[in-house]
Amino acid sequence: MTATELLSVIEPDGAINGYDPKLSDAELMHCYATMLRVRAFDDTCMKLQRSGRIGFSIPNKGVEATQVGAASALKLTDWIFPSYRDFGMALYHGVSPIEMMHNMFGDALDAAKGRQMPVHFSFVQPIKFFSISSPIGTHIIQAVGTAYAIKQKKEPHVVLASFGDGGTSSLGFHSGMNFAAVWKAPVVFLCQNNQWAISCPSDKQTASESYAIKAKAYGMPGVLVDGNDLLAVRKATMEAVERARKGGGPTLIEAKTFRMGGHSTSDDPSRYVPKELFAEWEKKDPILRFEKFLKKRKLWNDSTRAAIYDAAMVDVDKAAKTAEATPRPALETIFSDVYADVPAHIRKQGQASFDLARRKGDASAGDGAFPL
Amino acid sequence: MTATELLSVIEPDGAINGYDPKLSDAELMHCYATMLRVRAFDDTCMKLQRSGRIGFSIPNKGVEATQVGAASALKLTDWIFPSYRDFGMALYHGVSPIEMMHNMFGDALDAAKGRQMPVHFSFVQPIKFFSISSPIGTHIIQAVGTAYAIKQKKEPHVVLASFGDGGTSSLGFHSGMNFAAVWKAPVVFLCQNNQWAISCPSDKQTASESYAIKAKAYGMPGVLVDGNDLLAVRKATMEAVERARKGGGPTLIEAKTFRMGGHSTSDDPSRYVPKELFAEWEKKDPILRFEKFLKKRKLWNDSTRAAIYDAAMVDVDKAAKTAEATPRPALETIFSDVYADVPAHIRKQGQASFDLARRKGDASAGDGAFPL
Amino acid sequence: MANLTLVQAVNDALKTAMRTDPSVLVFGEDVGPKGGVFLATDGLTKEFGEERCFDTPLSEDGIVGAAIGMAVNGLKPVCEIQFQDFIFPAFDQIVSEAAKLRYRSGGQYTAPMVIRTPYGGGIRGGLYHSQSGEAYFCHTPGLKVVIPSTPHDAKGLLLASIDDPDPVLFLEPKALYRAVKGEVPEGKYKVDLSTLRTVREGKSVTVFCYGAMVPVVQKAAEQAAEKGIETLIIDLRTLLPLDEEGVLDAAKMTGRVVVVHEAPRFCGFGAEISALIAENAIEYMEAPIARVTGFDTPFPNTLEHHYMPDDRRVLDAIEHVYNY
Amino acid sequence: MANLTLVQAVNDALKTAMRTDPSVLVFGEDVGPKGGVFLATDGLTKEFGEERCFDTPLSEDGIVGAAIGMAVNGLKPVCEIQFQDFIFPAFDQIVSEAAKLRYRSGGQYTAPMVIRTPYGGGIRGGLYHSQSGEAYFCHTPGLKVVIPSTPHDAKGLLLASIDDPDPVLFLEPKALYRAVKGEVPEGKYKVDLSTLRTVREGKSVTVFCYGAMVPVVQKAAEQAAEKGIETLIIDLRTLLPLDEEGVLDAAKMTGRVVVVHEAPRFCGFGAEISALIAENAIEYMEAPIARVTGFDTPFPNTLEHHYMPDDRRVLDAIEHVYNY
Ligand SMILES: Cc1ncc(C[n+]2csc(CCOP(=O)(O)OP(=O)(O)O)c2C)c(N)n1
Ligand SMILES: Cc1ncc(C[n+]2csc(CCOP(=O)(O)OP(=O)(O)O)c2C)c(N)n1
Ligand SMILES: [Mg+2]
Ligand SMILES: [Mg+2]
Repeated sequence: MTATELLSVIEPDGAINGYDPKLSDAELMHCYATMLRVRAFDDTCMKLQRSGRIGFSIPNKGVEATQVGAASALKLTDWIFPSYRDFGMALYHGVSPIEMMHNMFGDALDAAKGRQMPVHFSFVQPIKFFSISSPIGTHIIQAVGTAYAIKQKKEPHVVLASFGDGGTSSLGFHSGMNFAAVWKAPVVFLCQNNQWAISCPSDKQTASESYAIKAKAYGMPGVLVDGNDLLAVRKATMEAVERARKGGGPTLIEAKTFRMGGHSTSDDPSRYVPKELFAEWEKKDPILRFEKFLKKRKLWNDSTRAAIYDAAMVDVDKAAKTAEATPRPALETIFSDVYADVPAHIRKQGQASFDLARRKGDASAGDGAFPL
Repeated sequence: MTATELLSVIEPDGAINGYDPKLSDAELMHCYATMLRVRAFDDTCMKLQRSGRIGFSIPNKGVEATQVGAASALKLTDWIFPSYRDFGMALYHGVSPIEMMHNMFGDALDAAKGRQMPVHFSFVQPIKFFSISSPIGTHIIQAVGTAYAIKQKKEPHVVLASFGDGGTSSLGFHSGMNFAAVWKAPVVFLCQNNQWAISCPSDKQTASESYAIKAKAYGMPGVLVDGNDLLAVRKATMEAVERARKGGGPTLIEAKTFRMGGHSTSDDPSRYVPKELFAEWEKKDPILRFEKFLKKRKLWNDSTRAAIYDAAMVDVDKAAKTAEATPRPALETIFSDVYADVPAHIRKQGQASFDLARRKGDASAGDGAFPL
Repeated sequence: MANLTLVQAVNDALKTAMRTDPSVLVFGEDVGPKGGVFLATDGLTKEFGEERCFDTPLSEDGIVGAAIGMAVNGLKPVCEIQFQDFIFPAFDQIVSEAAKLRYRSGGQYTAPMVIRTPYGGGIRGGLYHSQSGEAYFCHTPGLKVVIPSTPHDAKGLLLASIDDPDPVLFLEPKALYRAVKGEVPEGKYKVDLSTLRTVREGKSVTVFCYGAMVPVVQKAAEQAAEKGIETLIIDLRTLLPLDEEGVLDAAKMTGRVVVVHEAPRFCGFGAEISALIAENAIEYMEAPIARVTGFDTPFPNTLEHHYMPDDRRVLDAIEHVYNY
Repeated sequence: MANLTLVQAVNDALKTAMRTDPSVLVFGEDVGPKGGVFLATDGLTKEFGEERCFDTPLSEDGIVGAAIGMAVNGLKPVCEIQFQDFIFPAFDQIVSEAAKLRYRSGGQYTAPMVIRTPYGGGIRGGLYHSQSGEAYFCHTPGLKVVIPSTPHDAKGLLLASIDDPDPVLFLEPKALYRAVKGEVPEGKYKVDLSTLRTVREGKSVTVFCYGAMVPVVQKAAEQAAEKGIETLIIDLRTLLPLDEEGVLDAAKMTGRVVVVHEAPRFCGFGAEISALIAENAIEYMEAPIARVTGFDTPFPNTLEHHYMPDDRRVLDAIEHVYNY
């Protein structure tokens, strides 16, 4: 594994040439099913957004293998510091579509109480899936702090910090990579290079040979893997995770993949992505790739995909309906959780606001269209 | 030249094995004299600080060759974005000790009108020596912006951005290196690795193999040179400058040297620097090193150093006396230069202040001891 | 004259500046081929080429830091921060560097530049796509802070900012980008910085506001008028340096003052307006100086319409100070 | 009881906390073997080992960002920013992250941590070793902002901050580090956050101040007393969340108010105090609410003694509101 040569595992014909993923058939199928569930969730959110029922979503088409392959290398006692595009990792570890849908609708049952935009998830179980922030890169150095605490407490856990190609230009990447290496913190950095930061292509993001090679600047191993190859991502992540667990310090993994659509529901990629690229990468679809491997293992036939996807759609659909029928968060949620206790001045503002709502009725909600 | 093997030019016996510095004897002697003038300036400031006549200084002992070697590769039409330890570069290009002393005393004739701490110089001629800022690293990305403008205006100039080992951890380093490489901007990054960031040693600053290797993360050449070898620094800088001038983009140079004293007049290095290190590096003194070379060239004999140093001391001493006798900046200087024009609210505050001084006399000045 | 939305007026200003001054250039995240996430820079790369309008790596520190260096060397950078919420990585470059360069160098080096960025709520952007951070910047001597509320002012103030010898933070009310339309003169014209705009004349109560709050206050003023309360509405436009005399005059005119902004109340810009009046015109005041602001909490998502000041709240405050 | 300087009291607080709670750790630039540039962390590495008190790379973003992650995972980081002037690279981590984490995660994740940093002028530090940035942070819901002015409070407030469930910015008046000395109890005790301290009783004029301005105001009050003006001095101590009722009570007590701080006036913390009073107690005011502050310029070096409020300026303001 190197920082500039792409590691692949699954061959075009589905063979994996002696690599042992150390996953049972059921586990392999869970990986596969998770990718399809990501796609089902995506497709549903897209429709919900187009019909104005939710304000915004971030599609994952094309990058599912990276998320699931990486997540598969973690235990439930590990930590994930995700980016907004990483809910496949949550799904893999057992977060349910309904929990996610409450966030997409920002309703009263959303774990974050409807305070964040859609796709800004936060879960504490079954795995620690750290509260997603919009500012790019801030979580990378935070993940390192959490990893330092793990080391200090002599726990056997690791932290996965995931971010995009654009994220490598952020401040949190620079301080995070540097601190992690100096501290030999048990953290794995996963750069999901989907080749775009909204509309900015990689050659405008950096002049380096690869993203993985940036590891050199910090004195840690850097590995470039085929992000559309679930097992390649798993292999690299597993090695990095094991090294971290043993006290060997951090690793930077670049998973090279391609964003098969817009940055978000508000983005029109035809303004900047050459059409041919979509056609080229369509052929490299990570789900197709994994199916070839499963087929070779005799775990897959022509009806497998539809069966799983359709079941997932039923689940997600039900979740969407439930969430849509859930009321908005109470007015009180504006004023709580700013501090552990509500200070007097915030309490007063809340009371004035409840009073006004009582006297003058609800404020008007607007259409909530999100432009990005 | 590589990012991990130390480039040296001057051999222990003073030989330079075929390297042609392309400097006349007079120019070589100017390099030498500048190093001695830096030392004279340093020694004087040290004394002025100890006797309470100035508040603060930043010594350069041990790092003179890096500054002068790098400066020697620039033309007067180029730009320097210096750190606070770089006044050797200004001296090399003809800034006079008296101009510098006005800054050390923060008096009425200081170019910066006594607003900044000592050693925070700013000159626009004979060379553009950009206004030094205290926050570490902010000037690195600014230098890149200036270089972009050079490119845009199709000027034949280059920018030298100089910073310390500690500076590589800053935000401005990360964004500066990245933007410069993407933009192929005509800028040379000089990391003066004097092995300490105040009390933080290099192994707590980064885990990378060298500082020069950080260039890999940005896709630019990185070069490690012996910072106590003026000609090695010159060689590397010259090559980088020539590449930049030709449109070849940026270079990162690490000059490895050693800070032969405290971080500043407020610092006590005995709390954290092992004594042996001083002894070890004393032997590698950059001035001694260059003298061997000069001697081999028959430009130097046993009385050369004293003659030049003593003359420099006379100059610097005179400068100090002149500056000390110069009055403080006028009260008006507090209120001007915030904007191009003084806005009404600042004018009002100024008038109230003049009025108070008239009614109640001068404010009391305190002892001005600086603790860092 | 053309009838433009506010974001079109911004676009028009950029084109006008770039056409008349070859040293003006525009950069930031996604401002190139995509034309910016709000299309404020639409068509610039096409008309002026990649060297004058281009995308940068994802680093606000880099964008502003590079802009400073360009300005120092004679270009006129007009950079964009995609959302004001993402300006904080550049806070050091703005507050420590751009704002202080002229002062610390005794005027030897200066950084005339513009940082444009959309601010404010109303698009269901939650915590990080809705903030109004003007107060963070207004506490920074050396900086100018400008916020337009109409297409006409957006163009005229932006052109004035680009010509200004000092660094200007130009905050654009994203809620108004497409919500307001108005006549905008062709070609170059400037609206002077540090001048107030009287939005509505009135003798009963003075309301100070800016940006996206201006139409909200107008709506409340109409309702107040029905009750016989005549509201003098002042659009501050340039928050720093502020036309303090103008503010005091307008406050004295009615003796009853309400200040409105979206940002949290505590240490918000409204506090400065109140303090200014309490320091220089308190004897004219016939009622408490009221503030209608965002709450002292982060910006919520689903309930943003309760968080942001609306006509209900503004009217309530107008009535309160009127009836005091 | 020991007679300690303010910086010794800080050191004592850190040692006390680290002795009683193994999850407390201290890090930052030069806080290890060197003991901090002001010696606030002197002896900590020696007593508690490198794992609990250590130097970091030169990145404030890294220091604060890592502290957040540590706090999220159960440690109690007390990190140091060498000078408040250098906190701005961490502004994003403080304002966007530490302050908003509890809110945005619905209380699932929190970041109880302390950021200590020396602030203020008086050491001939010029633009970048002298600033008072409290107002930048006080506009940030989710953060607490604390400033002690005596050794007793320094220890008690710092221990309270370390135990606090929310992120606290602890600003230490460096001008007082060695200039004040006082009795400090041994072992652990806490001074509650959000409580004011009455420094001096008086019925003529109320002066609000904090940090290094407290002794300056005391000096002016003594001179005022000679002229028969009795000054009520309030040390705010916790700026956010502020004891607003306490402020209003103290203001009403005299009806004449002066607010004093070192930071620039425009949008400074003093504006909030004035605005609070103008909004809730204006009918008690018998004079303008005066502010004595640093000027609206960067912080100069040679002339810093003219820039910083001194007893001359404070007395002038006291007399002004008294004689109004
Ligand atoms: C600090 C900051 N600047 C700008 C943005 C706006 N923004 C949101 S996503 C994005 C691109 C991120 O690209 P990348 O890191 O490659 O992740 P991807 O979306 O491709 O997964 C930008 C610029 C932001 N969220 N934060
Ligand atoms: C952003 C910032 N943080 C902290 C400081 C305080 N400080 C001044 S110099 C210094 C060390 C710099 O080390 P290095 O970059 O190696 O330069 P050197 O002094 O060794 O030349 C520090 C931490 C600062 N000036 N700016
Ligand atoms: Mg990407
Ligand atoms: Mg150094």
